[in-house]
Amino acid sequence: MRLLRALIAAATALAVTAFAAPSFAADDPGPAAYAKALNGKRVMLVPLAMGFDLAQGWAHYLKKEVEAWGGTFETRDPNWVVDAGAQAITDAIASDTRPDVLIIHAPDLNSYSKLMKKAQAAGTYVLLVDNPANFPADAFVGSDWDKLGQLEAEAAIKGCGENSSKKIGLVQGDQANSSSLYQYAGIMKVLEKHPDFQVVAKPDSNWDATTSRNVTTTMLQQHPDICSIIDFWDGDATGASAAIRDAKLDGKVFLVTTGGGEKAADCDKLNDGTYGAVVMTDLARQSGDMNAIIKFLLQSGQPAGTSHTYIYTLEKATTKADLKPDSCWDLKALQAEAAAK
Amino acid sequence: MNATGRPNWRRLNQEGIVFAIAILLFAAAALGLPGFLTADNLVAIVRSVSVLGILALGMAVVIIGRGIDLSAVAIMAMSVAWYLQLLNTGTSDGLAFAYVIAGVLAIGLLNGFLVAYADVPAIFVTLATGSFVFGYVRSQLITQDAVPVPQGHWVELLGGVRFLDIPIEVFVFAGLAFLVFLFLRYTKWGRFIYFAGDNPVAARNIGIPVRPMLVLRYALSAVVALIAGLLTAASLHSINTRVVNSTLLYDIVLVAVIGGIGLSGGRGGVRNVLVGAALIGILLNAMTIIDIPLLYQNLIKAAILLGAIIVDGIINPRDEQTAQQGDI
Amino acid sequence: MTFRERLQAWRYNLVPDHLVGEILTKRWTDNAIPFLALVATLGVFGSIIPGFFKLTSLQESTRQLGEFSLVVIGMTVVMLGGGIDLSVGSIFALSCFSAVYVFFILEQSIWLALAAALATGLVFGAINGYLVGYLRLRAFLTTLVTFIFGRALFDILVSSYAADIQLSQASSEVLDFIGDGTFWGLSVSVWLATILAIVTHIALTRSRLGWHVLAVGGSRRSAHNAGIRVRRTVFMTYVFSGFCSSIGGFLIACRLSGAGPGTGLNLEIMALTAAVVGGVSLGGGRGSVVKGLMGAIIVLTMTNGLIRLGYGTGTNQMVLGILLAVAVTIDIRWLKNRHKVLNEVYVAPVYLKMGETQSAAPGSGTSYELDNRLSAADHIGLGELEGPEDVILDRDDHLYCGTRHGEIVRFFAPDYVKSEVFAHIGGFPLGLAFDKEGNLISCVGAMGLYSVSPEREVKRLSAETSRSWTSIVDDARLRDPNDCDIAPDGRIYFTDSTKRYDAHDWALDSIENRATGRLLVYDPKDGSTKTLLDGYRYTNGVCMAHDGKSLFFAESWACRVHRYWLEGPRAGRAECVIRDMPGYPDNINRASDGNYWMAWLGMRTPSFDLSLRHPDMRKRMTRRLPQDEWLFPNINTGGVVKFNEKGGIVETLGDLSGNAHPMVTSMREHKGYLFVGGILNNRIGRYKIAGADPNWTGPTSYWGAKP
Amino acid sequence: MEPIVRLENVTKTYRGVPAVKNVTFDLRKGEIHALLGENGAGKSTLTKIIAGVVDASSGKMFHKGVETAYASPHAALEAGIAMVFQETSLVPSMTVAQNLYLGTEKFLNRLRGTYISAQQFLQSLNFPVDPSAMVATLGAAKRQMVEIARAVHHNAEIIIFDEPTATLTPEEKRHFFALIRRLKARGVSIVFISHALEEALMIADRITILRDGELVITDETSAFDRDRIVAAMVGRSLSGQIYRQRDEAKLRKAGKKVLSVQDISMSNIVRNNSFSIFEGQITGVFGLIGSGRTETFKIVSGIYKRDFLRGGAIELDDKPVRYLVPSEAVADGIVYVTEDRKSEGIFETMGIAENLFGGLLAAGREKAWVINQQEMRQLSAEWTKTLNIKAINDNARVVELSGGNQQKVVIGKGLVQQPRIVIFDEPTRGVDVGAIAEIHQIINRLADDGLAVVVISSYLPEIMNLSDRILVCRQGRIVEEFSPAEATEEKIMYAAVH
Repeated sequence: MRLLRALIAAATALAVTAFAAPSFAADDPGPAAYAKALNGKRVMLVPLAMGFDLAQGWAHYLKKEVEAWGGTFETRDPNWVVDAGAQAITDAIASDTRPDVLIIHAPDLNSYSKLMKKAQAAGTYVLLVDNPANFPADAFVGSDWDKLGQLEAEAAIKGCGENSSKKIGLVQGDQANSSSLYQYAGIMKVLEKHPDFQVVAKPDSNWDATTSRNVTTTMLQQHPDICSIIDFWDGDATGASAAIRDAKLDGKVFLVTTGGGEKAADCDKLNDGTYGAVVMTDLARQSGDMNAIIKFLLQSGQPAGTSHTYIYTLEKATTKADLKPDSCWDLKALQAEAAAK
Repeated sequence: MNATGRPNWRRLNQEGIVFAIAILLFAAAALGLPGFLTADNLVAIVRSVSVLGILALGMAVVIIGRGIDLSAVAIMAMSVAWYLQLLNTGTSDGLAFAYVIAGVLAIGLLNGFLVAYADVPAIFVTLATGSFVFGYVRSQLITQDAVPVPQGHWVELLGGVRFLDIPIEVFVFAGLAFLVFLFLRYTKWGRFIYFAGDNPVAARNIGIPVRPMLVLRYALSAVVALIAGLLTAASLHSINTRVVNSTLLYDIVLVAVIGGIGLSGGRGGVRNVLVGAALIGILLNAMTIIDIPLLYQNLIKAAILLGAIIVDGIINPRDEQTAQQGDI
Repeated sequence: MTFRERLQAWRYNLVPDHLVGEILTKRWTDNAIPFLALVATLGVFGSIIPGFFKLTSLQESTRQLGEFSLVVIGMTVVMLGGGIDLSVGSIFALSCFSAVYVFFILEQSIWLALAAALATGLVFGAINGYLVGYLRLRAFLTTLVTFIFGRALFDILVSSYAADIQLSQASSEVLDFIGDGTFWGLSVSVWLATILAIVTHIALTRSRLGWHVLAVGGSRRSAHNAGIRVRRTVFMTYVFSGFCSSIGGFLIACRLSGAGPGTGLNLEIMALTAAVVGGVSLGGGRGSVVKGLMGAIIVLTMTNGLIRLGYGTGTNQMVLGILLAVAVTIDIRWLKNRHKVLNEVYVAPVYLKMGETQSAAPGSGTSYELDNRLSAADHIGLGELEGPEDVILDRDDHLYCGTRHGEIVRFFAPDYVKSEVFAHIGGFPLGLAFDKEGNLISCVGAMGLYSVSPEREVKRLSAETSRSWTSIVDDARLRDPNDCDIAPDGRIYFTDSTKRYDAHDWALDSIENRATGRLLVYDPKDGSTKTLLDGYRYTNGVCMAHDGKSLFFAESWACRVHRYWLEGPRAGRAECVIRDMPGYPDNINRASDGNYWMAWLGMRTPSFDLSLRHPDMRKRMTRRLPQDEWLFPNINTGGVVKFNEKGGIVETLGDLSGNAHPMVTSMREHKGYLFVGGILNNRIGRYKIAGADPNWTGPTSYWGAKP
Repeated sequence: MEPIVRLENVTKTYRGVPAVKNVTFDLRKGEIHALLGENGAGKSTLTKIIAGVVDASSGKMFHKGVETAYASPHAALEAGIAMVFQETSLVPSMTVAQNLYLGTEKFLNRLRGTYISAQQFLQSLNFPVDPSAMVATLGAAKRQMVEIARAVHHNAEIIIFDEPTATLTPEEKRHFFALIRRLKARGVSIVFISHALEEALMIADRITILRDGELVITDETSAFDRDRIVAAMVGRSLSGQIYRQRDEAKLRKAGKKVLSVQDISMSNIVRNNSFSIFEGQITGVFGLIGSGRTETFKIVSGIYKRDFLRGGAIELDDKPVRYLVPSEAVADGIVYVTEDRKSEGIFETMGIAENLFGGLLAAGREKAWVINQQEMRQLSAEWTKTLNIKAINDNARVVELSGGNQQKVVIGKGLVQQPRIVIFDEPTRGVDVGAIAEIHQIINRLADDGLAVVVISSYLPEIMNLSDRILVCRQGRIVEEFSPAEATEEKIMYAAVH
């Protein structure tokens, strides 16, 4: 049986080389160059942590693509500890298996700048994802947080409507993270254009749901007539929503937040009215951008640190009204897909 | 007041000082802040510290028995996360709950066993088990930092339960506080905790089952942590395991210790936890109303707490002759 | 020898059981468990991660280790002083910020940045120290609050200045070197951590400051009573911790060229974990810098290793938790039981088959046959004296002896009725000898070699010899100096009976019967002490031969006498001259007729000889029976033996009545009399020797006639 | 003769309670001055004032004629005053050598060098202590030696010994007395606080007696005898009342054999120990510290575990028992009253009532789960009366009581458990003379009531006075049994030492 199969395979191969190869191979050098440039290259993703939806989504799409073109894909999980992340990057650069592309999800504007410079010096392309940093990476792929803030503010204004109290509350993340600072700036830009709207309180949640709930509760007590709250991340917006629920203001306060567009985290919540609007990241497209720029960089032959490309993902505020079945991606499905392999 | 009619400052211990500060703050906020002295806000204050308070109750029981439980937060978050994960993957509710209760008890018993029978200091044991619980559940049992509560599950409904317009956490906190009070004050085993905390060797010698008691305390603390976790999940409709890396653990110890429960054991009770929780609750609420950014809140909180312990240090000085060894 | 007995001989003589006990007495065995954990961790990760041990990889990956170790050293010192410092992370972060602020925003030199970082750490540490040390607040609570305070301050500062720092154009080669460079293959942070660790280790174990810290941590009240300034010491530990953390903060500022909200986050719990894994005890007193460092390496290797291996969130906490629990549990059980184990295993008897001997029983007709002559001796100092081990007479015929109370008593000639305490030395003054200048040289049991001048001035000559590097116990310290004699050139030859037991535990040495006795020489010219011979079973009496070219020394538990050649063709070698005596030899002294007197402190018994062939039985005996029921050498009967240069037995004297001199440890001939001492006796005997030279004295024999 | 130290009208109050009242005391150069008095008479406080450990509330202190007040032990030490404390003041986690030099060490020390010089120094006092051993591993006697050596090492002109001989064996005591005679010969002034009157009479040049913080009398030793000292200490004549020889007729006969112990062993502390205990009489157990007497009875009462293999057998009422925890022994009616009140007897943050009630709760006879405060108060009132416990007020915490009353609380805590066998370990250590008599009465009453009573003591007169039979413990075993009628102190001591 086995012998037979081998014979057939050999015959087929012979036939292909004999007839097919000469006719096409000379025509298109693309696939060969592509394979040559990419084969065996290493790509490493260092997010803030692997434990949240976006990171897992990115990892899923990147892995799929990188392994398809014969590269190696790895992740490092610093679990929100900046020091551990820094060490992971340091180790990666110094190790025998130095990655050719390093995708970094920066915790703040500064911390990794020097390491990224080192990585580029060692010949590794550095790709920043989602969080901006004060560093000219080879490419940045992710949200324009300022724009994102504007979208949120617009959604909140729309959610409040014309006949409302026009009071808006913010639940910020913290005062250090760029995603929080830029969001705030964006929101304020829009609100300047609408002077009738005012921000009545802007506490920080420190990205923690319980804190978010506590500050929102107090906010609602002081200003029960708030028409909309913008919480800076869906990770802690559950707290704000709980506070709204507690205050029996469900439906009266329009909660706007932003998130990675995961089904359980965002679409389901939009669906059940927990959130009024969510500015969602289109994960598949963002990951696609990343894959494209990785492939570009690896083939470009340019030294690391030459180009400074910015690729902002197109985003929009989604409400229950414009929810479609494919508005969100499903982490469970991705995991199931990965498990099936 | 003593016989000469002068106020006896020596009587003013840390609990008294913290209580006085809490009252002062309360009075100041009531006068100066609009909307502070409303029924809703007062309820909100209590509720904001109820989970913290519940955890501190468990911690207090352990500390009174001359121990400490650094695994409380890990148990709180991870047990509930596992529970919700089991539910989300389709395990039946009863079975899932049975698993989780068994797991929680197992960790509590492990803590107790290592402290009681292997004579390993509590701080090491619970540091280790806390780390293990987080690590094991996070890496083996759940896939994401945050686990949502399934739609319509009783935990979600629990979060909406109101009685006299007061949320359920407040009742649970009050109820648990009362139960722990009764337990510590009026039951045999409760008294045993004080004996064991005051002088473990003497307690053993007069025939108190010191070691089983130790195991009991850690098991109790673990179960209390589970209750706190369920309440957290109930109000947020999900549980985020990142809380393990936060400073919540420090806050728990702080609430217990700032209220006057000595880390060297044998002293304090539920009242101290309530005083500590009151101070923290009032402080945070007032600062949020004033809309002080979180960064500055921590600074102010720390300054006030530091003031309280310094005043206590000055009024009740300890010297080399009276200091207990290992009383850190 | 039966096969079983041969097996026993091999088992007990070839297997070095005693090493187990000796190793356990060492303080460094405290580190055993953390060290094993360290080796295991490095081994596992080194073999799993390719290139883990590669130099370039290590250079980079150990930078963080250097910073972290600094923090752990500080934490360790605070913990040793009985406190805890939860604010290290905040100090670390604030120092990092100070450096960054000074360098990037104020654009000052890197050294000023370093100064700023150090100042921050010292001030913060001083605040902690003041609160905990001088105001005596509880460390845990206080540093917890200052930790929150410091963190809040740092967050505010970082968020206010983050943008400005990035805009700064400041740069410096020094900064890049500290952050990225290496010096002799290692990064600056590793060098700093190493130097600080060594300095701290030496300070803790050997310096005043370190002792004070350990004392305060071990027992506050005792330290106070001992006159230590407790508050200041506690204060200093926190300042030191602040100092260490600030260096760490400065280094990370250089490495990352910036400060972010994540700087130093959770560092306190990491540092605490590291110290605990290493085995530094909370509440003070126990631990060392080495332990802290081992903990630091284990913790970091593991966390980073697991991240490098791509394991997800949680795995490293899980593994760390397991390691922490296991390591600490084993460590604590180990420390708790170490002394029990030590008690069980320290005594490790060996096998010895004593040679056939001739009987000393009266009427046996052998040359060793004991008689009753000594019972006729006159007594000196009866009832006043306790334990005159050795006796000696000076040129003026005064009689000297040592006592159990560490005194040297002098009896006045001619009747030896009046006495006085000549000198107090302490210990057990055993062997005595006069040197040329008339100083009384004494081998003091448990102390060393002492000299007492005629003016009663006590001087220590020697208490240590060179250490032999193959020995596990520190054998430089003399434990049981026993007898001495002086060569014509003034060198003092003396014995140290055992390396394993203190003088008062001589019975244990006899039961163990291990050959650890030494012959040493003290050279008065340069004050040095050297070991000449080693490996005898309880070296005891020493006597210079009449010609001064060789000396005799006794090996008590083997019942042998050896001759050691000082000069001539066999110089430096020893030969056995008398073997298999029926008694245990003690001191040896010259006789007027050119022969030598030797004391028997006890007689061999068949039962003890048999027990020497059963080491297992002796071992069990020491564990299971109370000490007063142990079988050990019979010291109830003894005698005096005279032998000649060749080792031939000339005559034997004894006290069969058992009333006057049942056991004899020393004897001196002086002007026709034999003065007899015994360590368990309450008198000195004076026995008229028939036919002895009535003018012969020891000092004359050694140093010639009176000048 | 000009005194080297003179205290004039010194008073020291602790929280309003005077510990030393208006005392004028002087110490001459080169004398041995014994300071006697009951517990709480103010001896330690008085000497601590001299040594700078506590400062006087009022009064003056002159050192060599100059008025001074030392602010810390350190300052006193620099001025040449050293003190050996009653509670050991060594650091357990450090070596003997380090402890010896603590406070006077050089800036940098060579380790072997310190070991050698420490060894030389200790041995020069004939204290056989291994200088490289950790203090934590030493027994009480050796710790005491290190403590003494440390004081001597400072070369102080004045050395204060607070109960230095309590833990020493007779041989060690002789070395110690030889030492202080040598010190005296060197011109060192010595203050010697002791409980053992005989020692004071034997060694001291002068004796001062304190009572209730006041100085009763100071005189040459020759002016005292035992009775006069006791009378001065207690304020009334007690001689013969506490310690007297028992005569045969008054001895209690042995009742039923309740406890029989055969060949119990624990490590190398208790070795093959066998004895029996009978109802209705007091069995006195004499032994020096370290003889295994305490450990033996801690095994009996379940506090320690005997060796698992070849550990021997214990039979209670002819039934073999092996207790893993004390609560099992308590349930069987065996109660152990500890010798170490502070660290294993009392609950110091609690009051008398709670301490006593703790005993009742722990006995397990109380089936109810709920605490009855009423019952607690009743119990407390009843036992406070029975045992004559005196406290300043009802809420007084136990630490605030005197040694005697603390001891009564510890005893009461055991007696509420309704035991059948009561083991008293050093029942009157650190207890004032007045309370000793009361405690002895309590013990006698128990035996009269038919309980099996064991009294462990290293104070011979106490053993002689209380016991109906005397067991002597040495090297981990009971080696002799005496009847008090025929025993003499010499015989007992001989059995305990040889």
